[in-house]
Amino acid sequence: MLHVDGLHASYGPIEVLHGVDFHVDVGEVVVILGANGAGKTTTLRAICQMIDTKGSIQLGGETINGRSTTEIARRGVAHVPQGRGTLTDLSVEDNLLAGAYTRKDGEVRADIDRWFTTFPRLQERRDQHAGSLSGGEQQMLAVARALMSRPKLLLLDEPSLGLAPLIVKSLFAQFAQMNQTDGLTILVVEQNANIALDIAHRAYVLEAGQTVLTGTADELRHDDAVRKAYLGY
Amino acid sequence: MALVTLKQGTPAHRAYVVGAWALAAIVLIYVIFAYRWGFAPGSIDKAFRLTQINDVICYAVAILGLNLVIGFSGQLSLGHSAFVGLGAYTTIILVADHHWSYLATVPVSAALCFVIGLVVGLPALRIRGLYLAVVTLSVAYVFPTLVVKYDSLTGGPNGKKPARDTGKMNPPSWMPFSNAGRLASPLWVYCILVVIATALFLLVRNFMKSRPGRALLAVRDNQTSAAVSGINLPLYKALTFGASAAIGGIAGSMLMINRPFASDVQFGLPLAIFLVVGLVAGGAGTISGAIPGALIYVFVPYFMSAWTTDQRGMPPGIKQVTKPLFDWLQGRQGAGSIAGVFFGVGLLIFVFVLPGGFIDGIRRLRSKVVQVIPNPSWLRELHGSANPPSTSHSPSSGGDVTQAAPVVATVRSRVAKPVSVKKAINLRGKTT
Amino acid sequence: MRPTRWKKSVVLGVGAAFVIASCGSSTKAGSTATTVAAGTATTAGAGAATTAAAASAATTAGTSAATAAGTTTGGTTAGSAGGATEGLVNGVYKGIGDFNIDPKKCPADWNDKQGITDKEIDLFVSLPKSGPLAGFGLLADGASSYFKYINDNGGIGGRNIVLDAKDDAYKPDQTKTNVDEALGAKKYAAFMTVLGTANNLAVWDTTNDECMPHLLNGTGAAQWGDVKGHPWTTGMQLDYFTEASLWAKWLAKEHPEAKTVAELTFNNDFGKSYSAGFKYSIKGTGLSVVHQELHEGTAPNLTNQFTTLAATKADVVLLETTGAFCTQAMSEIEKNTTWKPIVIMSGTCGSVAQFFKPLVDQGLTGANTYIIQNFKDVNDPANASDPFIQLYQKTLTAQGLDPKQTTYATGWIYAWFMTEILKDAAGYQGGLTRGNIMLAARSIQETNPLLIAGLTSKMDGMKDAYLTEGGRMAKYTVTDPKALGRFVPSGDLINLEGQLGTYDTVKAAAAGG
Amino acid sequence: MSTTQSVNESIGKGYAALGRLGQKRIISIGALVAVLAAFSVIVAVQHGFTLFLQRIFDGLSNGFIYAAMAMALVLIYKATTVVNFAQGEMAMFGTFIAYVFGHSLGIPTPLAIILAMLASALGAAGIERVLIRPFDPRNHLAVTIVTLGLFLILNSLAGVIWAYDNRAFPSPFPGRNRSFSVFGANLEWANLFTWLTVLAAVLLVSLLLSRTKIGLAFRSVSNSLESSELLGIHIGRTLQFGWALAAAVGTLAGTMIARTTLLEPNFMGRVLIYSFAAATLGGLDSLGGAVVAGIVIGLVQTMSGGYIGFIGSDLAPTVALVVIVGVLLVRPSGLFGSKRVERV
Repeated sequence: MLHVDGLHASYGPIEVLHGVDFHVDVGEVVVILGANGAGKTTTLRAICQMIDTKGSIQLGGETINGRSTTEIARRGVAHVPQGRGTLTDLSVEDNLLAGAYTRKDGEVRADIDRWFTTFPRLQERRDQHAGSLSGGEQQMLAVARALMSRPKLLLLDEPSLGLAPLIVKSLFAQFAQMNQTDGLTILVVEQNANIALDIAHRAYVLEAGQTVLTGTADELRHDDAVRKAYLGY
Repeated sequence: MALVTLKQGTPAHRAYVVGAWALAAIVLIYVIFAYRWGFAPGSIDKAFRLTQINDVICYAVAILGLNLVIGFSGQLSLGHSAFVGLGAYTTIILVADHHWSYLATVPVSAALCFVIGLVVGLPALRIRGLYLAVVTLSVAYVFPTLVVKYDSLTGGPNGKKPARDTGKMNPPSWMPFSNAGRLASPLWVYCILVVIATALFLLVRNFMKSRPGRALLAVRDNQTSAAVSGINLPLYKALTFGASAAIGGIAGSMLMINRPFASDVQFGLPLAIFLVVGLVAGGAGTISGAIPGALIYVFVPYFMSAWTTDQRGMPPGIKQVTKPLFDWLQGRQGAGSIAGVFFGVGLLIFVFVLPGGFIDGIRRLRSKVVQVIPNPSWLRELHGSANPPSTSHSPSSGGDVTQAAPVVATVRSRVAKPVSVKKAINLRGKTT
Repeated sequence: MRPTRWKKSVVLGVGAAFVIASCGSSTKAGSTATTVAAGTATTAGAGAATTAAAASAATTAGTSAATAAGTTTGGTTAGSAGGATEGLVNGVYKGIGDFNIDPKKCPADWNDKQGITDKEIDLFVSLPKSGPLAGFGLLADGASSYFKYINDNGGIGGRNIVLDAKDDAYKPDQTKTNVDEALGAKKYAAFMTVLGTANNLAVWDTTNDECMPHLLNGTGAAQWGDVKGHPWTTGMQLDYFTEASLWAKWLAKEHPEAKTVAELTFNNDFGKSYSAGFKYSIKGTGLSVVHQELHEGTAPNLTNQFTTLAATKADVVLLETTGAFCTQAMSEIEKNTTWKPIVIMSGTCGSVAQFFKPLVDQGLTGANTYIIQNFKDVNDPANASDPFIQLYQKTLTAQGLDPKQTTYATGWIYAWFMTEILKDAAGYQGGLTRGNIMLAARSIQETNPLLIAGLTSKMDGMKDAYLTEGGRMAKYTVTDPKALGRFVPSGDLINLEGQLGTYDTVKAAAAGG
Repeated sequence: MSTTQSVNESIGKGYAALGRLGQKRIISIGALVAVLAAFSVIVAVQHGFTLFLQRIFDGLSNGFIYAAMAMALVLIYKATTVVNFAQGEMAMFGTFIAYVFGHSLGIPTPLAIILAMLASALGAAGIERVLIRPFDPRNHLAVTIVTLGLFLILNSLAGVIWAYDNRAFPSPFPGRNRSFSVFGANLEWANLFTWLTVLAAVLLVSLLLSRTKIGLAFRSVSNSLESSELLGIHIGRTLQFGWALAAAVGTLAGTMIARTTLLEPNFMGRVLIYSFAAATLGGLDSLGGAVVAGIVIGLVQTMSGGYIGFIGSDLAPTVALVVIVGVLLVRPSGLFGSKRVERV
């Protein structure tokens, strides 16, 4: 579904990615691990063409370099950015409606109800400004909003950041379930390797703007270097 | 690629810098002697043109002051016309009513504007962005109404000027142009203004390199991180506003030295807006940008207006192309306004062609000829040599590129493509 | 070319000796004489070779060269000017009414013939051609239109009058810039009709220091009668102070029942001059000002002001304002159902097309508004048979301009005065020089053909420094509320010609009030 | 759903809305209202009730005028997050277009106004496409300069085309120049209709923004450019919609304003500063806030100028601006603004 080959990306004159290669197949959960500043977020931003890139990014066999972020979103890539990117001035419900902006079918209401069932907290606060939600609620909202577009590929940028362990756990359980029941393809970047590898099929390690390691979740879990650096044992 | 590459700190680079300064000095001095030496491009040996050049110097200082607030601390102020006006009225009132000498009023203007600037800058501590813009816009709007309201002091809408025989600045007899007739006074004013302006430009330049100056830039680039890093944000913001207002006030005094007449409409909203235009056209955040900005402010509308009233002075070519337009304009009531249309269109073209301002354009042009490779002192200390490191990005570039300690350094150094763990283990097996 | 002329003049004029003698002299007197002599000598040289008209000028010039040199030969009536006694006599310009100009007080490089050649007389005006008051810019076009008519009919002794107009957007500092540039260009004989009180005040010190005739200012401030302090500056309009005095006189005579007066005053010199004039003139009458509302030029409308004014229930309201505010004020008064005062408005809002037309478009009329008139309305059918107005209509149409645009007519009024000044000056001792232009401007004795019958426009040197000092109250009368009305005279003509004197007397009067 | 249920729900929504307004905000508004009420009682007793009521009408009339334009400013702020210096001149141009439609082509005034609103919406959409979209919306300084350039061009062009004579803009409302008396105070029908028009416009625009898809996109973009891009919202087209809407509202405002100020190329300049102030006082991103603030400014001007001797009509506008600065010092995001930090 997504093939990234020799990806270079820069913020202005400063190059941050110096050749990132990976791919995500349909129905997979792929995790990209990496330390602070390894370029994980930049990789996701590069996929969505939010920064200048070189190298090839193919989505469903089509090169998407140089296309606008909007267009990539319209091709079924839903990106939950770091810091969640909720529309703080809009109500929870409006956030979900905005998530379904690209859809033209008549099932938007049904989907909203579905996510309200999944995240009952959101239903309780449907008329509140998204900005007044707690961090966990915002993360739920961000995910639900991303899913409102019925994406083909969900990009998650550090969904565990700043959340209580219990919430992180239930959130990742949700991801796993969506992958299993809906066949949703997910690319997640995480520092919390433990929980990410739990739900991932495959994983990549990113360092200083380059992909340096890849393997199945199990293989990486047992790699010494990965263990030391990311799993903490 | 540049024709010449200069390394910072080398004698060649030093010569280049000194040469550039010398050239600027020669141009400044040439203006004084142009009337004698016969070669006077742009009629710079005429009294009127000299007065205009003096205007440029004054407005350059005003833009420099505005730049402190907009360009360096990132707050949008639209009220600087009021400070320029306050400085101007301070000078003209002290000169006309209390018989001060012009130069003695300059520190008074600066001090007064600094205090008022602090007061106006106080809201800037709480109010940001557009809100601040509207607050300062109100200041710009209110100033002329106050001038009118207190007309016994300011002369009101009729303007204020010194008594007839005290209005002129005459050079001391030892100046080489003291007997240049009608040119003597504008040339003397020119000398005074150049000295004040140079001092202010150097002051601001050195200030920006100082610790508080860098703190200011930090405020512009990221308020939160600046605050976290222990910079006293409110103090710096208020002081910047005050200093910027003081420089604006000095610019006002300078305007009065050059043309001793102040009226309310001179220091209203249009000036506030055009100072911002001049700032952006010159290049926000650059010290030297104030000069092209002021040149644009003084000369572009002047020639636009002059050519609109009289097409004889127009450059050939443009004259033929615009003839139908001017034929159509003949006898129309608002025909003179076409100059405004031209100026607006020119501004748009400018933003599209030189979005970074004039100075940015010059720099880009210059980079095709001369390239200066930075060689800051901390790098020299780091490497113990005068040579910059060869890495493509420097460690100063911020959070996103801060390199993590290499975890799988061996692998990284050998493979370009990511390898599967299995392969990596194999590789490792071979190497170990 | 030039050196031969110089040689000739050295031979011809005794003054030339003076030239050489004074070259080394550093005294002001010497250098002034130099300029005058040199200037006239140049003309003499050129004139000798050209037309008869120029030749006669040369004779005059020769005479003045001689007088400048201090000789007694030539006599005062030797010129071809038809026995005029005014002009350059013994190095001093002597005009009527004790008005004299000593060129020694002018700058060293002052040139009496600047902007005056055998072919051309160059004049300069700075006025708004852009910005809110750009409409007034047409005044220069109107003046140029009259000059074109004069030029087509022989000009001033063969010289064409050329008026250069520059835009100042009505900003005094821009006016000053324009005037500085024009002075520096050294090509203009005189400035005329610079518009706006503040604009003229910004430059009049400079024009007077430079001995630049600065004539027929386009504003009614009383200052232009300051013949002592600013001899080189003259006005044209009925000044606002006097206009307000006429209001008071008219009210006292025609409406003795009116007691209380409320003022709407533009918060500037313009508005305050009216107010001062009115308050000065109601002393001793039964009238009293009960309230004054000021407004700024930036006010969106006058609703608040009129609520306050209406609350005074005054018998009379004075609209001491101008421009759009006149229209807005009339509209506020007309829409008020309970307050019906006598409305007197500034004469600057006398143009029916400009200020009453918008009222008609709004379904109002502006009826019963009083203003002081002193010039004829070129669009009034009652004036259709007036020969000068017929000439105006014909000439403008021929030139492709719209005669309905009253600002052109105003331009004609100014240009007519300017032309008469130039004609008079050409007849003085010394011929057409800038000094004589100034003398002529201070001693106009003709009456403008567009003045209302019975009024006069006269100046008398040091005694009378105001050109127009009278007017007649007129009432805006509407017959069809959907169409424009016209001003109908109401009450007697009031002519204060010669009574006002100079700015000194006005100042004393205002201070006394 | 039964009626009681729906009533209960809307009451609940009302409470929720109050809750969103925040306690502090309620207190500050309450304090403001209390001060104004005290002032009103004193002056009404001192100078008579009729005059007081008349001043209320005057203040409202000016206030609604400021509010009308403030609405357009709020819209353009939401769309661009810059000071659009050209906003007033766009409204002026639109008003002239309405004038030409009505006066030269003989189209009835209300229809002429609607046509002009459409025309200016189209024009603004074109301006957005050609002059604004090439710039990154985050490059505020460049966009600001473009709007300055537009300001100069539109203002001068109108001067060249239509000259500077004052023209009367006909009232689009029935019963022109007629008024009715309320306890002795005059209220012009046209003013009453203007208030209603402005209120209707606020309602319509609010509905457009809250109930339509493009409205949702607009709110989303004005909240966060980046998130909106990620949601597949066309930023350019949405901003274009914002420009068009702001221009249409501006033209409507212009036609309401021109009725009282007369029409000439600079007429918006006499109102714009107060509209700016109203928009800021209201919080820059709140339509309702802009209207309330506009009315507050109108009333402050009328009351301070009319009743406080040393201020007088000439200094009243200035007082209004001083009040705004004061309010901003206490509440840096205005009365109804969301506390969003933005940079210019």
